[in-house]
Amino acid sequence: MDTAIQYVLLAAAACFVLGLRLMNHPATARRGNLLSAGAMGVAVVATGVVIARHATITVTGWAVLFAGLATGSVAGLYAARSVRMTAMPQLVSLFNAVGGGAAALLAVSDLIGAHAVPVRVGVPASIDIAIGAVTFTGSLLAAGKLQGLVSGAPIVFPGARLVNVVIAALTLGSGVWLAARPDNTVALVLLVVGALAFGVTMVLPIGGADMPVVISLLNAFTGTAVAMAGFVLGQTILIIAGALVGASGAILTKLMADAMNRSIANIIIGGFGTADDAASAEGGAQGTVRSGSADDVAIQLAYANKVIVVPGYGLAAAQAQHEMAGLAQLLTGHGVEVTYAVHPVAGRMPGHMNVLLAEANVPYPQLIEMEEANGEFARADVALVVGANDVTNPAARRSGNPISGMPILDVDHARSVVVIKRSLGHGYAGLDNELYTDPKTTMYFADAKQGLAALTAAVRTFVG
Amino acid sequence: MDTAIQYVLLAAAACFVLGLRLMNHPATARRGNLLSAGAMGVAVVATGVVIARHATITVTGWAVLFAGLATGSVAGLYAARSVRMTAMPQLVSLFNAVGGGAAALLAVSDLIGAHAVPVRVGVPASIDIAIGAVTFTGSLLAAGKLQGLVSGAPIVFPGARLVNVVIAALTLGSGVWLAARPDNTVALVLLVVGALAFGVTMVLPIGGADMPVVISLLNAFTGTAVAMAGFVLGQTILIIAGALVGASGAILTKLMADAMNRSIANIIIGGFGTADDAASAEGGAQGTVRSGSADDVAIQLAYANKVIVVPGYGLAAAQAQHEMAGLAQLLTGHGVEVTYAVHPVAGRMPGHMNVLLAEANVPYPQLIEMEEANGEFARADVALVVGANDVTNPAARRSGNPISGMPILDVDHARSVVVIKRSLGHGYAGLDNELYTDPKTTMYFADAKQGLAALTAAVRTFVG
Amino acid sequence: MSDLTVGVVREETPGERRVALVPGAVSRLPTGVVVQSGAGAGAWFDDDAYAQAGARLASRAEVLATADVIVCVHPPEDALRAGQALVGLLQPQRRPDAVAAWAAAGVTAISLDRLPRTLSRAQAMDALTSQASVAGYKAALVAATAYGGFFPLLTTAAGTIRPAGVLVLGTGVAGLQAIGTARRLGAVVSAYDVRPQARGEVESLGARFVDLPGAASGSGDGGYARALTEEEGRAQQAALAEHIARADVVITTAQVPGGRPPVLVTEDTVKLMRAGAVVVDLAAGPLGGNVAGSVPDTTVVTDNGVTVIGAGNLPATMAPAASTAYSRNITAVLAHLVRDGALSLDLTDEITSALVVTHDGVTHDGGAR
Amino acid sequence: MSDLTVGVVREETPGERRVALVPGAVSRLPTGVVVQSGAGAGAWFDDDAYAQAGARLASRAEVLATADVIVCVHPPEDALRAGQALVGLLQPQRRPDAVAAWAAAGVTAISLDRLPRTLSRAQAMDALTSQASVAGYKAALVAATAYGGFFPLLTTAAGTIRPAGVLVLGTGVAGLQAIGTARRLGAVVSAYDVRPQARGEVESLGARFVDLPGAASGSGDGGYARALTEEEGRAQQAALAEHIARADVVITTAQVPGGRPPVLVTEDTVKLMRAGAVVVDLAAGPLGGNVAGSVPDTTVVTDNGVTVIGAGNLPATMAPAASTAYSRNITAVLAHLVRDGALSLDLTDEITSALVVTHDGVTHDGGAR
Amino acid sequence: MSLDLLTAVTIFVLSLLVGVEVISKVPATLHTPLMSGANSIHGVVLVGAMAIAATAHDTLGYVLAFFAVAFGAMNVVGGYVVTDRMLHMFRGSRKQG
Amino acid sequence: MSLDLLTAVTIFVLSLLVGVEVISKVPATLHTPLMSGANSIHGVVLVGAMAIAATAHDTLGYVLAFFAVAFGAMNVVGGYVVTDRMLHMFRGSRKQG
Ligand SMILES: NC(=O)c1ccc[n+]([C@@H]2O[C@H](COP(=O)([O-])OP(=O)(O)OC[C@H]3O[C@@H](n4cnc5c(N)ncnc54)[C@H](OP(=O)(O)O)[C@@H]3O)[C@@H](O)[C@H]2O)c1
Ligand SMILES: NC(=O)c1ccc[n+]([C@@H]2O[C@H](COP(=O)([O-])OP(=O)(O)OC[C@H]3O[C@@H](n4cnc5c(N)ncnc54)[C@H](OP(=O)(O)O)[C@@H]3O)[C@@H](O)[C@H]2O)c1
Ligand SMILES: NC(=O)c1ccc[n+]([C@@H]2O[C@H](COP(=O)([O-])OP(=O)(O)OC[C@H]3O[C@@H](n4cnc5c(N)ncnc54)[C@H](O)[C@@H]3O)[C@@H](O)[C@H]2O)c1
Ligand SMILES: NC(=O)c1ccc[n+]([C@@H]2O[C@H](COP(=O)([O-])OP(=O)(O)OC[C@H]3O[C@@H](n4cnc5c(N)ncnc54)[C@H](O)[C@@H]3O)[C@@H](O)[C@H]2O)c1
Repeated sequence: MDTAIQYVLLAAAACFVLGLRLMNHPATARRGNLLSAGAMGVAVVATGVVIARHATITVTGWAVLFAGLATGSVAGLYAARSVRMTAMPQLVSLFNAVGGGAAALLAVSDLIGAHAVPVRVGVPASIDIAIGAVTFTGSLLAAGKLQGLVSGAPIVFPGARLVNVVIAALTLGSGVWLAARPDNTVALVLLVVGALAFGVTMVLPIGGADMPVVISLLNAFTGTAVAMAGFVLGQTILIIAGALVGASGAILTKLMADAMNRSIANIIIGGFGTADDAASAEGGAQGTVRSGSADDVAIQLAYANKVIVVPGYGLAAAQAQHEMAGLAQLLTGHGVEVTYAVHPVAGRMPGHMNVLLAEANVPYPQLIEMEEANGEFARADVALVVGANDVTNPAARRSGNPISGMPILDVDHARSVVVIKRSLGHGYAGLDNELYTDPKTTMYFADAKQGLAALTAAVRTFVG
Repeated sequence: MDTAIQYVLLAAAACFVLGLRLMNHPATARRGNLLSAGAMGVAVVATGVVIARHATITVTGWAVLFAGLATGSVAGLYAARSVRMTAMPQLVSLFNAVGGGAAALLAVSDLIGAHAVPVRVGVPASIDIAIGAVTFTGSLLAAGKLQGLVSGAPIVFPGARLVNVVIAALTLGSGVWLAARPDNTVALVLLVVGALAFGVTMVLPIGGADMPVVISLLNAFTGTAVAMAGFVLGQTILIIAGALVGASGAILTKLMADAMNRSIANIIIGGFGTADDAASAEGGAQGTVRSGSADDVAIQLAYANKVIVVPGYGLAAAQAQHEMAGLAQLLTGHGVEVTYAVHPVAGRMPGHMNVLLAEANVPYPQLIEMEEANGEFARADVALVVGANDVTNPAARRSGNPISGMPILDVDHARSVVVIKRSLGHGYAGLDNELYTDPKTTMYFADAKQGLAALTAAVRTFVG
Repeated sequence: MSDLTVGVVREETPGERRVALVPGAVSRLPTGVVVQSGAGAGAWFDDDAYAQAGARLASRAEVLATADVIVCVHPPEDALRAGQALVGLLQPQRRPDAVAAWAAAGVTAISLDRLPRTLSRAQAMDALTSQASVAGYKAALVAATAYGGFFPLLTTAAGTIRPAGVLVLGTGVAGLQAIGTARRLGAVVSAYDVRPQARGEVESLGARFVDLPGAASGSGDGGYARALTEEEGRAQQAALAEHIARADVVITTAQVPGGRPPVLVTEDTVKLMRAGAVVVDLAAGPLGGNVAGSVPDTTVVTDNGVTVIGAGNLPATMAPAASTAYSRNITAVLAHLVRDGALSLDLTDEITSALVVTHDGVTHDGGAR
Repeated sequence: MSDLTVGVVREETPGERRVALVPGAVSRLPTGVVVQSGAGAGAWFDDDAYAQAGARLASRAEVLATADVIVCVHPPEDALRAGQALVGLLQPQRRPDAVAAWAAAGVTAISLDRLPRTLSRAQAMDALTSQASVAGYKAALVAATAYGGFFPLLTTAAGTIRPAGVLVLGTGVAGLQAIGTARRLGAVVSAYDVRPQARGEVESLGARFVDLPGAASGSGDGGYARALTEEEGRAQQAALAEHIARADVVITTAQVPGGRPPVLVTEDTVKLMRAGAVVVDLAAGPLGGNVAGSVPDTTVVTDNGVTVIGAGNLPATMAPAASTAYSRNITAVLAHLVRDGALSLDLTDEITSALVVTHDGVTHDGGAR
Repeated sequence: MSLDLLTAVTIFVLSLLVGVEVISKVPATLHTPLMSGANSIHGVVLVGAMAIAATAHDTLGYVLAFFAVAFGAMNVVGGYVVTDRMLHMFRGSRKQG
Repeated sequence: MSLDLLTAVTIFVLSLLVGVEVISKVPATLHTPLMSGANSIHGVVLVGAMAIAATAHDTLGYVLAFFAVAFGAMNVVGGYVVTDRMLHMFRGSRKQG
């Protein structure tokens, strides 16, 4: 029976892998998560059965167990359901914190309760406690930063670097000590305190923009801690699942950092000193600009039903008409309805966009005029603005500027707006464009030719 | 020390995984193979050390060991080095056969030498012997078919199906028997004989065109057998490496079958009865035609230095000019030199190809005339013929046919030729084209528009 | 609401086939429309079409008598009465006498060529742009038709035909349109303009911008070029010569506001050109053109076999398209000026103040240009 | 090896500006070349150019006297001497008298229009194709220039301009070239031909093929169409009418070998067309054309405002390009016929036997056509 | 539940390899959900926490066990639910490819 | 080398998972080399064969051991060498991407 349950646990572990695998693709991600959750449920029940069968558990033990389960579940459920979409990352960080905390507690409890702990358990226990505790405070702090409870700016105080080194050394030292002498309570306490402090000092100097990467890294940490807990408790499923998360989390962290053009080392080490400048690409005084990667835009396009392209002078300047037509063709081939909304004065000569799109052999029926387009934006999932600026500038609806009164393309009526241009630079009329700070808008900063090529490649990975 | 060696073996196993991973990409494949080979060397030496340390081995044992090592190595090395490129698949099959044989021998030898074998080893031993033996004869036969020693055509004799069922039942029965009674020599002999026979009857009815898939499948079989041998001998590295090959081999087999538009079940089950028709797409009387997939062609293009495109009427008929230009641009962007050789009478009106390529905005300098092109083909890695036929037909060099004396594009002077068209159908002049049976030529059967799009996507995965 | 009557007269200028208002635009006007019989004939719009669109047909005299607003391309010579308005491409700086007469007569003269063109909301009224657009397209066609070779590259059994080299000088609206059209036909196009921002616009059409190392660059007000000094002009001519000599086809469109068009192609330069080459001078007019020796509305073949086409009024040769676009501009102007069924000129408005040439006896200089 | 002398005379046919041999082709000939002074002037090739290329310049009489082979576009009226050869587009079936005269005089007459055109190796000699190619390209330009609207779609501040609808009837070499050129300019092109294989060719240029449900289909020999019966012809005309009526521009190129061109656009059909529409009839010639009422080399405007352009000899209007291609064809023919410095006519050769009209006093009918 | 170190390390290494391989080229939009999904998986620490609770026998043990179990449960339940919510937005994925 | 069944199965399953994940979208041209490479890896059976040789003590044992070792060695040596030869043709891979 026990062996059977071990096989069940093994199967659950295999399902975790499968679940993660499915989560790599948008179309199967949800199924993957459900599979993983189901496997977790099975694992918990199976463990319950084992506990019940062995019957070494006290009544208080049962009470504690169920109280803990109930408390944790309710808290988790409530938090997960009530959180706003935008606050999810910090919640994940919070869950990660408690996971790391739990992993540390396991080792602590094992060491405390142990009588003659074999030395070789000391090493994983020590690692478990160190990593778990660092993760606990680090993740809490990261969540706090994202939530705005702690300032999102990198917090650096004089001598911070020294304090950091000292705490790190302390943690390391007590960790080695504990590994050697797993029954030494002083070492244990020192390690716990040191690691908790290090979690704080590690995350404190890192800026808010880098938090997602940090959270992902801490997530990989927790995985490792859990695997170590598995060593301590001799539980295979903890080792498998922990190592799985440790490794996949590390890879994921790398991917995330790459996507943000950051290196992990830069983020962590850079944290100790320089302020971070990731946010400097963001808008000036008037509001925040959300910029996205080719992948982000590609997924929006690939899963849209209707896309309206708004070409402008930038498309011509980049001579990107063929890339544009190629992307549109790719999307059309996968059932996305793509049309081009041509503004009467887009470009620099009458009919500029027509000449351009004709060169790329865009069929005439795909071109729609301004009036018609303005009726259709409301039904569009994405308005894809490529190198256009003035012709989409809502400032035209106000008086007192060079484009006042000019009819514009109402791209802001679309469900979402993607703008491809190289910068927040001005168009012909020399005006700021408040479209770029619209919360619906994603800026994709790129030369139109290169950007569209990258986008096409990215879309292909989704629809391919 | 022994434990240390176990860790070394674990590291070797991890290197196998890494090696396979590297082998997924053309650029790193060779490194992957070397890593894997290195790990294998380490594993063998480590095992040698263990044997020497335990010192239970007899002198004869040593002699046998070294004799075996020498014989096998020399044979393997000689065969691998002397084989012609085209005969490599059958050699792989041969190596697979001996691998499967060795796995079966392990279990046999263990069972024979064993005194009180615990029953639970019986199951893996039985599986090991069954699979190993099937693989042994099956792979040998597959190699023989490919080499032409045995007819490549599906061999079916009256009552074949019945014989097969009987042998399968016999093998299965004796397998179960042996699993239950691992010390029963009769069961052992029956199983060995049955499985060897089944290997033959399984592969015999399968046609030569499907052999690569069958070999890959048998490869996965051997992996599984080796893993089972690991169970029997309690050797972790055998379990890991065997399971690794078993699973990756199965996936690979699926990929291969997909690439050939076949299903594995079809191949194996279809083998028992229907003749296979994969070869019917091949040329008529005059010679054999080699056809390739988008991936095959893409890799040639992606790793070429110089590609000359030969457009013809088919490109116009498919209106594939934009796809063509897109592919060329992609290649150019990755350092491949791409030019278009325009034959004076390609298409159906003077300047047809010019009109077409201008529409796709191919810059004039990329177009070269026939005379110039004919001087350049010798330096081209790939001549990519898209929907052209007559203008490349070497029949023009002979007299007595409608195109005799017409100057043609000497695509056959290029290092390799890829022809994209829908079939072996004729062009305007209604002639067979012997270019298609040239050993240098790969036919990529597709509508030009769809084919070029698929090719572009495929190239992108290589040059990414 | 149609207290106001808009009158359309037949254009009298020789060779002019356009009409200021096409039948399709009649219903877009919130006013009554009276059209001189036969006014649209040159552009293939017959009287029936006007009648069907809701216009009243009348004799010229009647139109001039009844209309409150006369719309035209070129201003009619006829005397107008006080309070009447005249809307068209009046070219006031070239007609000081007419302007004086309108002022004296109390006519409100509104000239579309005074529009502040860089103002985005004024673009629908921009007749200079719409007509230049037609001219540029047609210039490329005229050049291709006059040229004895192919524009595109063609590889044929009878040899490979090299593509034509087309050089466009002056890349305003007309120049850009000529570039686009010549490129469509497959020519290898290069272009030059004196305004620095022209480079990007030329390249955005896939053409090559010609660098003239020695030559001055000059932007003026309102997106226009400034007139070059004589010395600058000569340097430019010299620098252009070699490029022109290499070209198979040259299309010139350079203008400076108010002044005479700059001479870009001198007689000597024409002599350097190949026999069979074609030059189309869109600037050719009474004040001269960009090409020395070009004669308006005339094709001249030089001794060395160069065909020089003076094409100052190409929009007239595409009367239907040009008139349709022009009507749109006219209706946009009227929509801007007409409030509650009457002409109301708000002279504090940027656009209105620029457009009005004479009003209530006063002559306005319209600020710029 | 140049025992042979090739002579080039000036074309006398009115309006013909082509020349049978351009200076660039002189050096490609392995023979001596003697050129009538001024022969190339119409195509902008001056005597100097010929002289530089190695040709001898002479008077017409001298050329006719000294040359062993006379190359021409249209056959000269001059009397030729026995043993002399004449190579050109002789159109023997339209000139029975001339053929008889050549035969009587012992002249070797070689006509390029008798070439077996589906033979791939003959393509370099195919003057009909090279000249039709020029004509088709030019036809699209002529139509675009005559048409009062834009060919392409343009979205501008002064309204959106719809693209022109161009219908091409007869999609041989000229028709296909016209389709390609009109498409380049941005028109929406549809086309029709009586040969069923034309559909694929039309579609391969991105144009729409017009289906005529009622009409007969007819391929003849040698890739040509057959002449339709009178009844079939009428059915075709009727079926085409609605498509023609909808078109802004119609370009017709239909020919049947030897016969008079089929009438595709009847007078009634022209009446259905819009004012401002343009019809270009490439088949217009002495035997009539594809359009009822088209006059060769003349532009007629019908009462309902349709411009009908009879354009039977467009290659002459692109003399430089047409002559260059034609020279290539001529040199290919001579390369085929000249062996070791002498004309050697191997009448068993498929091409030679087809080309020869008269030789040694015998008249050949050339098999097909 | 005996587990010698070699075996434990073997399993650990193999699981690491699986973890490395299982993440392919993921679209950036899936980064956060995927991280969240992985986060839920290490909630398996709950299983260990339950084992601790089963062997606890003094107050300190109970307290530690309580927190460990509560933390673990929160990680598991909250993690899966929040991941599911994030993935809700991909519901629109009705494409064939 | 004691190995209880559960552990063996655990390792087996994990290795299977690794095997499944390690093959990504491979170009068809690499199918054969990859198969050949995998084929070499199961040549690790040689390690088992060596162990058999080490415990053999009678003629039958020696014969079996000899064949097992020879087969295994052939699989390993031949496999890696032939794979390397196949991959030789990708030497031209000088692209950056
Ligand atoms: N159509 C006409 O006849 C005509 C004639 C003259 C003037 N205009 C005026 O021109 C304007 C046309 O509006 P529009 O929206 O088409 O253009 P726009 O307002 O001038 O904006 C063009 C935008 O394209 C971006 N861009 C430039 N090069 C690029 C490249 N290589 N890749 C990607 N983006 C690039 C620029 O932003 P970044 O620098 O950030 O990339 C710029 O903001 C109107 O104001 C109109 O009044 C029109
Ligand atoms: N240029 C001229 O002026 C002119 C005029 C008339 C005739 N010709 C003659 O036409 C011929 C031209 O030679 P060519 O090599 O260009 O063409 P071709 O010899 O006619 O061959 C075209 C090939 O394209 C393939 N094809 C057709 N549709 C396709 C599609 N959708 N996708 C992919 N392939 C497609 C066909 O093979 P599948 O059916 O197998 O796909 C066919 O074999 C010469 O014989 C020439 O003499 C030329
Ligand atoms: N909405 C708008 O903002 C809008 C609309 C239309 C035009 N415009 C702008 O108005 C300006 C004028 O356009 P236009 O077509 O009426 O110009 P134009 O007719 O006055 O002149 C034609 C071109 O000739 C050029 N030129 C003058 N002198 C030259 C010289 N010596 N050498 C070479 N080139 C010379 C000018 O720079 C101009 O580009 C342009 O900048 C155009 O972009 C703006
Ligand atoms: N190398 C070669 O094989 C080669 C080279 C050039 C041309 N060709 C072929 O030669 C043929 C003749 O070409 P051409 O341009 O000299 O033809 P053509 O000048 O004789 O006739 C022009 C076109 O008119 C069409 N036509 C005739 N009667 C018609 C009717 N009643 N209605 C509609 N259309 C009608 C014909 O089908 C033809 O396509 C074509 O098939 C062409 O493809 C072959």
